[in-house]
Amino acid sequence: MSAERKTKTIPDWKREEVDDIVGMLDSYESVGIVNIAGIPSRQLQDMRRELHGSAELRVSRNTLLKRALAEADLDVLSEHVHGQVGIIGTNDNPFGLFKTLEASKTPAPIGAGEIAPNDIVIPEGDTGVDPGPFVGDLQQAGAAARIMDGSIQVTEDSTVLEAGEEVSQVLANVLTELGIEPKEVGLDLRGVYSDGVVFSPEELEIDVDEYRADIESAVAGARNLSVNAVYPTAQTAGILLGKASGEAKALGIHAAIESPDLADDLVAKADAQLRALAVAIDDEEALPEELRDIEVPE
Amino acid sequence: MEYVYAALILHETGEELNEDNLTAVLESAGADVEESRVKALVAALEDVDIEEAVAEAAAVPAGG
Amino acid sequence: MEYVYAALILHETGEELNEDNLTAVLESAGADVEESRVKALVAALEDVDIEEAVAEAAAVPAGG
Amino acid sequence: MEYVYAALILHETGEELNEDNLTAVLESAGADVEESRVKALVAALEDVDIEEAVAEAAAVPAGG
Amino acid sequence: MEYVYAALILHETGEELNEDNLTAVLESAGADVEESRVKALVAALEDVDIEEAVAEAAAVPAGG
Amino acid sequence: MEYVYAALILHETGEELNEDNLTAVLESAGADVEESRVKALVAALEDVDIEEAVAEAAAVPAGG
Amino acid sequence: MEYVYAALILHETGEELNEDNLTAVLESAGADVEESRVKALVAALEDVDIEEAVAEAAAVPAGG
Repeated sequence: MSAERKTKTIPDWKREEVDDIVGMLDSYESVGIVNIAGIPSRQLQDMRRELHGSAELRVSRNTLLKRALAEADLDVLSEHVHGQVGIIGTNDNPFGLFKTLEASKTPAPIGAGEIAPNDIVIPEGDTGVDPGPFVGDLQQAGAAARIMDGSIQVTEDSTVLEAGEEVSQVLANVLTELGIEPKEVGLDLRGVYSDGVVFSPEELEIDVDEYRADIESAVAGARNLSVNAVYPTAQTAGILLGKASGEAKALGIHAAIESPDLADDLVAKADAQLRALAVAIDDEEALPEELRDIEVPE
Repeated sequence: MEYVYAALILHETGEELNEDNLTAVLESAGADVEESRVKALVAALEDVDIEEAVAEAAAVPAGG
Repeated sequence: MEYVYAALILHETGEELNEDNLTAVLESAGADVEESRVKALVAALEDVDIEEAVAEAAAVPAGG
Repeated sequence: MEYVYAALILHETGEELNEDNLTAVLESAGADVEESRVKALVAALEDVDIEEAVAEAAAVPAGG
Repeated sequence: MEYVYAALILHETGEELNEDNLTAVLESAGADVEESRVKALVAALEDVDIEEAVAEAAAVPAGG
Repeated sequence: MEYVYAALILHETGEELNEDNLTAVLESAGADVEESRVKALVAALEDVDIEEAVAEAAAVPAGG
Repeated sequence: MEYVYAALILHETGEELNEDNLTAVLESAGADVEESRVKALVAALEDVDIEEAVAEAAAVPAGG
């Protein structure tokens, strides 16, 4: 079924809508499909406003989205169009888009019967709730709780539900009472197309700490190479000088070279040897007063 | 690590750390550049203070 | 340090560590390449096992 | 390391740390002097306070 | 320390560690060479494995 | 302390560590030698591996 | 180290630290005394406050 024929069979408003979406798809470097299920429309408006300038969000009927994707040669994204979704476009790169969307997510309460998206933990600490039946609710929900100092306290971080499990009525009540909002609500990226490649959200999640660690180890490795290969740079010349002078000093002390620069160290070394030998001598009578009872260094 | 080294070169020369520049450095070294890795690196480095990471690396001897 | 990074990129990509390649990498990063420093680097690395030299911790002055 | 040792000798004797003096010291010791390495060393040491670098190393305990 | 540095240079270049060579290196660096110190240095280093003594410096943990 | 240093000298020169030798060294340095202390030291060192004991001190960082 | 030990013995017995005394102590211990090392040591210790050098070394925590 060619787009040509379809064009003639759909009403004008749909035609315009599709053309609009195609225009949007064409105007961005990266376009993706986001899941918007469960986001109240007011919050969706807020998010759209927040994204303004970095990304554009558009919601339409799924049939029209699919048609637009087909016309823009983006069929590869069609598989993500199901349920309540939107199209997002940006000139940022997909990793940046993912980061932006994750950052815009807000915590939300979870209700009874919902599936936990991640482990739910009730943290250790004073709940601030007066002693009463709530301590029993906490315990029933799986938290280590007791009454202490006139209030209900959670005695250790307690994982009360694991990701994928269903929230019970008791737990939902407890979480509400404690103000714990375990859900992250926001635009959930299902897939992004950019420069010929479709990225899944898993691929887009960047571990910044890992990159930081990589940089540090790259810098350290380069410095090592510079020093070990004796290729001085502005950053490593000082280290090389220090290394060379340390080597000279080690040689001088080892060989007991009579140099004014080493005299202090040689005297110190002789003294250290004297003390070391004294430590090895069991008979106190054999030692002068100052060398008795020397603590054996750890 | 060539991607990270490329980023560090650009950092030293003061050039912008963007996809085009990274790709250029890597290609000049004969690397098969994976666009997605370049993209990921650029995005990741937006959140990394390279100056600070370099200073920190300098303070600690690299593991032997 | 960009010269050292350039050497490390070439080492990673498996390209030969010679003056031309080093210069190409540095120029691609917008560096003002000094021929003598490139030459010195090639000379310094001639008999060096880069893998090993990178892994071996260099002495760091206190308070570095 | 002979290049670095040569720099330190000049520092100790109070002679200027330039290419000619470094080359002279190295040649007197029978070294095959590479001009580029001499140049690179002089350039790298330009902004380094040798006194300080040596003192810092001395603060680190020297092996016996 | 210039005497010790001079010894280390000769060790690196593989030249013999004798009075003449030490004196030549020190003079090339503009030092006022004291014959007795040169003699003493040669004597002190006679039975010393310089490689090993220097390696001891490397074995010292680098300050943080 | 001079008694113990005298023992260390004899250890270095390879002379036997006996009462006569210790006394000779101490007297050469102008010390008033106490026979009983010399005896006690010789006896005490009989069971000591001086090389080993001293080597431990070598691990002691020399003050900078 | 026998030269240094000999110097410290003289320091302990309060005798003057000169070439003759050092030589006497070393010879009494059967050492082959090298005049140049004796000279160099006396010169090197000229400006050293031995008491202080020992005290400073003691202040450094002794490594095991």
